[in-house]
Amino acid sequence: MIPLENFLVLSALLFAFGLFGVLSRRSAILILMSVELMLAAVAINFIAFASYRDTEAFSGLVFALFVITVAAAEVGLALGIVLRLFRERRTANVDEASSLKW
Amino acid sequence: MFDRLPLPSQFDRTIIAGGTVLLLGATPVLVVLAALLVVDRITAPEFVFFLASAVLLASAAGVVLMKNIVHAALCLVVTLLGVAAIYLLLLTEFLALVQVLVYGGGVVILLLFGLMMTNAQDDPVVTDGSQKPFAFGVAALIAGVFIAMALDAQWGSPEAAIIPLPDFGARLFRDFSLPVVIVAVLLDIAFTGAFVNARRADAASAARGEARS
Amino acid sequence: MGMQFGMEQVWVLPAIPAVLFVVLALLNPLIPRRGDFLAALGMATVVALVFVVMKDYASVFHGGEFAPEGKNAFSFDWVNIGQGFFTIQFSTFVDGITMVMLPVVTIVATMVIVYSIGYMHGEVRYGWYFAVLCLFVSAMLTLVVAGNLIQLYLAWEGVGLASYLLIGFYWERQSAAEAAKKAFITTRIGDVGLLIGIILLWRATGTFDIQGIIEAAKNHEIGEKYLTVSMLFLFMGAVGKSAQFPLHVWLPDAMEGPTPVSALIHAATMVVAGVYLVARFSPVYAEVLVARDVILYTGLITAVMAASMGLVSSDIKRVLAYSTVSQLGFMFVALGSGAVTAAMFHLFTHAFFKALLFLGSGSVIHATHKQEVESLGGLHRKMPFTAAVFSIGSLALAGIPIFAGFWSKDEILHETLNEAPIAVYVILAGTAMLTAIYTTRLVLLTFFGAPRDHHAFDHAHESPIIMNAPLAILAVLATVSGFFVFDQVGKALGFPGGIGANVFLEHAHHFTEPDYAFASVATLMSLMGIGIGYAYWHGDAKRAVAARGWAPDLHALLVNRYYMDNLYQGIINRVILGAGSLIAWFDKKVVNETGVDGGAQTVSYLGYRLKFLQTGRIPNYAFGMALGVLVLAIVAIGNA
Amino acid sequence: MTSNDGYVLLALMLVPLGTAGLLMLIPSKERAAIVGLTALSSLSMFVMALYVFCRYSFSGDSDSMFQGTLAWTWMENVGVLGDKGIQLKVGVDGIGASLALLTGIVTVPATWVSWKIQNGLKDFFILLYILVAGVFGVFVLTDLFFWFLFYEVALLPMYLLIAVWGSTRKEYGAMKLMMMLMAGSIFIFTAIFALFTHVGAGTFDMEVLIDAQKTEGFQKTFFPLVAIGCGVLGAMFPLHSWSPDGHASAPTAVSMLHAGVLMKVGAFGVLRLGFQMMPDGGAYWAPALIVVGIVAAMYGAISALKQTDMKLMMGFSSVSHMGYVFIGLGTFNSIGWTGAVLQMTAHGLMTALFFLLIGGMYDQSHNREIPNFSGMAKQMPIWSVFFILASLASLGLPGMSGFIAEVHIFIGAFRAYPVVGGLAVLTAAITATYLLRMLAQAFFGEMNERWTGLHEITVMERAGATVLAAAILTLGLWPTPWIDRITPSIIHIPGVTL
Amino acid sequence: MTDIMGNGLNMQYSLLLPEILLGLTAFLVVFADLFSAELKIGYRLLPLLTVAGLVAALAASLILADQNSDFAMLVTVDAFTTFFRVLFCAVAIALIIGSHEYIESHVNHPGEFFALLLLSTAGASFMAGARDLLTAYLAVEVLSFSLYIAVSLGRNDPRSGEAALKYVLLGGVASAFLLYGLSFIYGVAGSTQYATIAEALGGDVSAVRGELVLGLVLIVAGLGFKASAVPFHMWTPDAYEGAPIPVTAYLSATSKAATFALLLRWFAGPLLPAINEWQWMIAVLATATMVLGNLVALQQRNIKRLLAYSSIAQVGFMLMALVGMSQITAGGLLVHLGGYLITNLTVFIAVIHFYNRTGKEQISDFKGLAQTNPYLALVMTAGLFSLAGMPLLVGFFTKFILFQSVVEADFLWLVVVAVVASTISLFYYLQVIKQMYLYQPDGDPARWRLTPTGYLTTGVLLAAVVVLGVWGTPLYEVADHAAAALFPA
Repeated sequence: MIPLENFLVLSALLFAFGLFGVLSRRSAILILMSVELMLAAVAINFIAFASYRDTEAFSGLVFALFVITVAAAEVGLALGIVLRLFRERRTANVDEASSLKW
Repeated sequence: MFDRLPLPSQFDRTIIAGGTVLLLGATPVLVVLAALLVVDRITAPEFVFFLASAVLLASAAGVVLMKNIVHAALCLVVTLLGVAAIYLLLLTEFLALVQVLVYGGGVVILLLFGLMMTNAQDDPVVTDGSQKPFAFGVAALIAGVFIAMALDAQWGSPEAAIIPLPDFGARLFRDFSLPVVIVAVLLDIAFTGAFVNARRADAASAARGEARS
Repeated sequence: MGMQFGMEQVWVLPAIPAVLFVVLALLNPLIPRRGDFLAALGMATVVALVFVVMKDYASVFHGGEFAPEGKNAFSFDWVNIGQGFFTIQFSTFVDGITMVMLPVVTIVATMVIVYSIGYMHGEVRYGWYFAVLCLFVSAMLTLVVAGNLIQLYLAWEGVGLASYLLIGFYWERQSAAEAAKKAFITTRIGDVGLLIGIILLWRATGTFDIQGIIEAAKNHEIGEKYLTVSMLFLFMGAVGKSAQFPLHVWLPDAMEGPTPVSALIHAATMVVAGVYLVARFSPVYAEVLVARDVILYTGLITAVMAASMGLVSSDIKRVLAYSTVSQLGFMFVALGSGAVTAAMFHLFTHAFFKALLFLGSGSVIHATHKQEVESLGGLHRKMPFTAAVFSIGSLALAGIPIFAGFWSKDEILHETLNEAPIAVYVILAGTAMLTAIYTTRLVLLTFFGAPRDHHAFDHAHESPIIMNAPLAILAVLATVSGFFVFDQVGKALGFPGGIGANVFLEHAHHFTEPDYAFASVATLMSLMGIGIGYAYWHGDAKRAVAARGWAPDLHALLVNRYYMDNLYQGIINRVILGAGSLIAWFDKKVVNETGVDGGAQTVSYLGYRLKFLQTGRIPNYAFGMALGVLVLAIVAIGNA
Repeated sequence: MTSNDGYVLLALMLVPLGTAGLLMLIPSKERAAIVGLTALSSLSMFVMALYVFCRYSFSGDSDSMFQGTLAWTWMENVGVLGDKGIQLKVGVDGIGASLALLTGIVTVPATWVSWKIQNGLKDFFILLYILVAGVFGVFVLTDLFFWFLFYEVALLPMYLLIAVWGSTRKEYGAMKLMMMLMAGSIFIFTAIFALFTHVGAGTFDMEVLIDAQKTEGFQKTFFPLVAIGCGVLGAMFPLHSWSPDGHASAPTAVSMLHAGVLMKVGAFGVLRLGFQMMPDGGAYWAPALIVVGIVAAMYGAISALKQTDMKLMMGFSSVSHMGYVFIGLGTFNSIGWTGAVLQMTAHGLMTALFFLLIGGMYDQSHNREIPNFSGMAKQMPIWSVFFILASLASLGLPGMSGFIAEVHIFIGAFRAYPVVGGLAVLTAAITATYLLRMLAQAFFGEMNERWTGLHEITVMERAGATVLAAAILTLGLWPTPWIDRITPSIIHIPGVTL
Repeated sequence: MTDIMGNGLNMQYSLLLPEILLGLTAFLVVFADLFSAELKIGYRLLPLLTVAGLVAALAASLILADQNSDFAMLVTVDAFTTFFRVLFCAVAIALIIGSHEYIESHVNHPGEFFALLLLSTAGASFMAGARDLLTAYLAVEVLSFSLYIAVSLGRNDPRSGEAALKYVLLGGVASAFLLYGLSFIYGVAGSTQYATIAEALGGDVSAVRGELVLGLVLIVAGLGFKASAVPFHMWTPDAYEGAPIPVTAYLSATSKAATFALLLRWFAGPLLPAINEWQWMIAVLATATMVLGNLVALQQRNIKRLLAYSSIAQVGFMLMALVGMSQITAGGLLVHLGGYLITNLTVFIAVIHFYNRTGKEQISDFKGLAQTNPYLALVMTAGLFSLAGMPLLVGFFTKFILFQSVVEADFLWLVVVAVVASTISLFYYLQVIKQMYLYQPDGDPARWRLTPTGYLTTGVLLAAVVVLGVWGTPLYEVADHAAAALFPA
């Protein structure tokens, strides 16, 4: 059987990949994708814990389902905002969306 | 709008090239894993796990590293499918299904649309921010810390259990009925959000103004 | 009150002028003649009351035995902390010393006020002038009847205030304003010592009551060194007030005030407060001989220095001022020799003849509007009466027998010879001769010889009767007051034992006839002085002018008052104002701009730097968050 | 004093607050109504303060430290608070009564001279009366929460009062003053919190806090916080920086109240919060306080020598005089403390008079530089007489208020540290120097023709000056009523030597 | 009904009446807006409807105040929940009445806006009431999603979109952090139920376990983002500045309060046994937040940005209460939260009305307001002074109580930092007051008046600021009661 730790390590790596994407990318949409990676890592965690440590109530599974749902919704919402920004500024580059500062 | 969509040929090229790369990259991993499996160092589920993990992580790396936006998006598809595979390994077919449907079918398409609609150039190449090296450092450290902390734990060696779908359904729609309602509202909100932003504000106002007058 | 009035009611004496001050100061415009007659009448009343008090005092004074207990019953608590732990009890105390001071103060004051009616006629602030005079008299009387040191200090500062106001009476003149300031600050330095002395004495005895402190000191309840230090501090007050070296510099400048004021305050009364104070504490000073020596030599230095400066001064009032300083020096020499009686006696006579001299010079100034001797001369022809009374005063000052000054100065010289090193006597006698010299010079230059300023001379005229009458009375007193030294006179007046026994009860000093041998030496010195003075300054004073050439440096030294004013001015400018500048700079630059403003600016600058963390870029923000998580996690690992 | 008199104490705070409230309802245009209301209000405050002062019984039979105690529960048995947690509790001791009287006296002329303000008279009075309410509150409240609340209330209006109605560098002065005083509150805040927690009675009642046991270590730690915090308001060196600039830029009435009364709140805080609550800490730190006091006294006096702006000079003079107060407190004996409280009153009166007079002149001349003036006594004799009187009081002339206070402080200092006493006496001579220099320069000598257009100060200013001068002379000549009230309160404080 | 574990489930829907009412009203508003042309209804009906719904919800909350029950082990209805329900409804009511003119002219899609406001209020009250991580998480997202959108609703203001983008992207990252942390807590405890987690953590507190600490770090980070704690605050100033002003107000009020409600629920409940693991984190965050917030606020020129930093600084103060977690500090925090919300709304509504009139939002634009509208200047001044913690205003009282309660928990040093920071804050509040009172107006010096609703809201809020400042007893008692619900005896 696969040990729980394997899943945790995998999710940590996936999370870190996502974080790296958030920190290094300039395109709003790519940042959004990276966030999706982080959320996927979270879902893996929840499911892993549910399967291994909460086999009777498996709330984690439900949680993961909701995480997936919310993540999807978030993509939709964020895309709307990106589109709006693009319409106003002709760019989806987050570095150029920096008129608000200091 | 359609002028900004990538050409089908480009798609083809991408898929073919990507598949080739994937195959070339996966083959050695596959070979090593197969060898390990053969010598009984790993079990069959582990074989699948490692294979899926390798694909998943490689494509995740693609998502965050690819210069070409479309390539990155396609890598995301692979990643999410890999995640679905992991779900399967965790014995939750239902969630794997949801993952494939929601992500593979919905989110990625949405993202692709978004990409195309927001990319003014024909050449969808993106540049990364100047803090990339630091980002790499931080991400690496975070991964290290997370892994260290996760492994620090005394999890014991629990066995994964199969959760029957009916039980899951009961749990979801009976015990967690309220969250289901809430999440419905949430989706509604998200829809509203997408709607109000994607629609032209002036158009909306104009419509309202006409309605009022 | 009349029948009962006595020593218990002595508080009434200062109260009358105090009330007059309030009335005159506040209601001045409403009173006819601005209240000058009220002041004069009030003072006359006080003089009368003084005699009543003296009669009462004489009645309890039997054959040198004086029992003041029960006769000084007036007292009340001004301050009382901790049920009597710390009290300031206002009380009056009357003894022989008071009995000398009271008539001096009140009589001279009365004379001066009457004289002023003529002298100050037509001045602006005429009423205010009399009001302040009343304030002065009130404070001075409080000073001499005070039974308590705080009360004494109160009065001490009160006379200082009056002096300040009167020196600065012509405040439109910058010089008058400066002189008033100088007088106040200089005496204030002395007062610092006085207050410290008072507090030190309280610290040792727990009381401010003068008699209590004297008792304690006599009973050796206070350590000798402590007592010495305390008494020296106390003496500092006297040095300031009585214009002794090195704080004498204010008195010549104080001549900026109206001349009658100089007569009253800066000759007869206030400046002798220091003498009074030391005399009052003489039983204590008798216990601390070091302090007494300090007094002696301070007096000696002052006497010589002031006399020498009087020799060259060209201002008629300044000469008199130096003379006053010098004579006060004589008194302190006496006190330092332990001759309290002699000191008080000289105080007594000096008050009258010096007041006379000042008022006389006032008449001259009134008539000529000049006070530079270079502009005067030959006035005896125009002002014979003034010249006569002025000469009487001068003879008294010079120490010619019959006149009052002779008797008292003789007493001092006599005591000095007995009680102090012989050198002191020699120097003091020499100073007496100097006195005669500058006195002669003053009289000659003012009243004799040829007029040097014809304009002034032509306008000169004899003063009105209201000014001359006080002069006459003072001239009489300047002549006869010396006779009080004789027991016979005292007995005739109702003071058995005479003034000698009266003043200093414990070692009654009986004086029935002069020591002719000693007196003739002194007289000879004085006559020599007059002779020298005549030789140099009669006529057109050729020798005096020639004499300047002998030792120009010495002359310059004297004219420049031993450069002490310059020295003080230098100290004030360089040291005190320098310190002021330094601290003001420190406060502005270091405390305020660096400390306070700098602190504020640093905070603000921090904000300025920190705000640039807010770059406006999403990846940067996310980076911050990630860093936050990383740091927290790493620290958490470290903690584990 | 009975507890019924507690209503008067309460009224002392509520009348100015109520006046401020009523003023809000009056239209700005109704100047007559504003003047009438403030006249009535200030006078009634004075009468009440005098009543409190007179009614305070010093015969010594009451065991309680405070008289006229009256309490209303505000909040209890909730959260951090236990029984009697926070009460609106009034009561005075002799010190409070004396200082309340001072406030009552100064408020009257401060009101009178402000009537000539043209812009925003109503707003000015609203803020001024809030300030006055704060000051009265501090003197009569015996619950620490409300005490501190009113302490801050007294500071709150200061910024606008100075910045709007002030002169010269008003924005700078106002901001500096406000920030420094608030920074001072940090320390007080901290000390109050610590005290409450340390005592652990769940109440801010001062009587409980005073009586409670506090460890020596606690007291030694937190006394300095109170001393610093309140010391800022008391212009304690080196935290005095706000004082000269603040005073220089404040409008007349604010300078009067601030220098006259508010600075005393600082010293009062050191007494009440510091010495009364933490006597052991006070005893431990008293030498430090006395050193700070003497340094401040000399420092202020010497700086004042070189100041040319009259108000700046008075600002530094205040630093110097407040230095005496701290010397008095640092002596830790009853004489010095009596002197300190007397000095608060004395300085309050004379400095109010100073600022009134300077303001009266500045309103006409818009100049305060001493070298620009000369012979002013000719042009403005009444003004000059009052000014000279104030100067004389300031330099400690006997018969005026300053002397009696200073002499107590000197004596107290001599009891504790003779050297300090000696230096303090010397400082009094320096004080005389700068004041007399100013008088000789500005008031005497030949008239400067530039100022022939100046008029005598207004009738209201004269009246106000008369009130203050009368108070100065009364205190100077007959300090007994004050001392009788102050000393019994001081002797209640544990550890104070006679 | 029982759940899968055999626990009894209380499915009494009436317990959720306020949220249900809010939800229904939201849909009603959207429909009304959608068919406004057909139904011939004007804009005015929308705020009316919204307020009516909110009032109903508020009333329902009060009716349910005495209930001490839970819904399906997901939502607790107790004094704590009620406190926040009432607070959130009240905030929304005040905000809508105070800013409906602004919303009409400066906000896109007012109907949707009102609906979002209603739904987010419901979300916020679920955050306060949740007793299961899942409910809490979804509630957080409901509130966050609504706010992402609300921020983006600024009309003709490009800053609005940018602000929304920053908020939504960083919010996603923060959500990921939070969820990752939650997953570990879930992993450690094996349950998402607060009570079960508390039991699980309570068993073994001696051993420091990496996975627990990791979970805590990430939860702190995630909620730190929602609460704007340094260094997770960086979205705050930008979002505040870019958002329409009522949204800014809402962000600084309801969003913040809801986050603290959640923090209190978690740190006083399931996570309390692990206090030694998280206490220092909160302390560090609190210190950094107070210091940075106040320092940077000194340099701001835009009133919204200034208020953003000011609210960051306030978060620092509130976090202190979590450090020394006890019923006393929780009570102190609730008191301060109440006072802060009232004060903050006062200021924001004043700013909204100022903007309605002038269309300006730089601090220097407030020049001479004391002349052109002395009433509004007074309201602003009172509000700012209250924020600075000046006496006779509610800010003084609540801050005093909060700080005292933290000292009571032996964190004197933290309070000292807080008081210093609070003093610095006075400086920048005074800068605004200075503009209003010291200078002449730049433009038209004519006097102007507020709208009637403007007078109503500012008047009521000002009265609350003053009255609670002078007599804060009821607030404290209610807060204390609510805090007691967190710590069942």
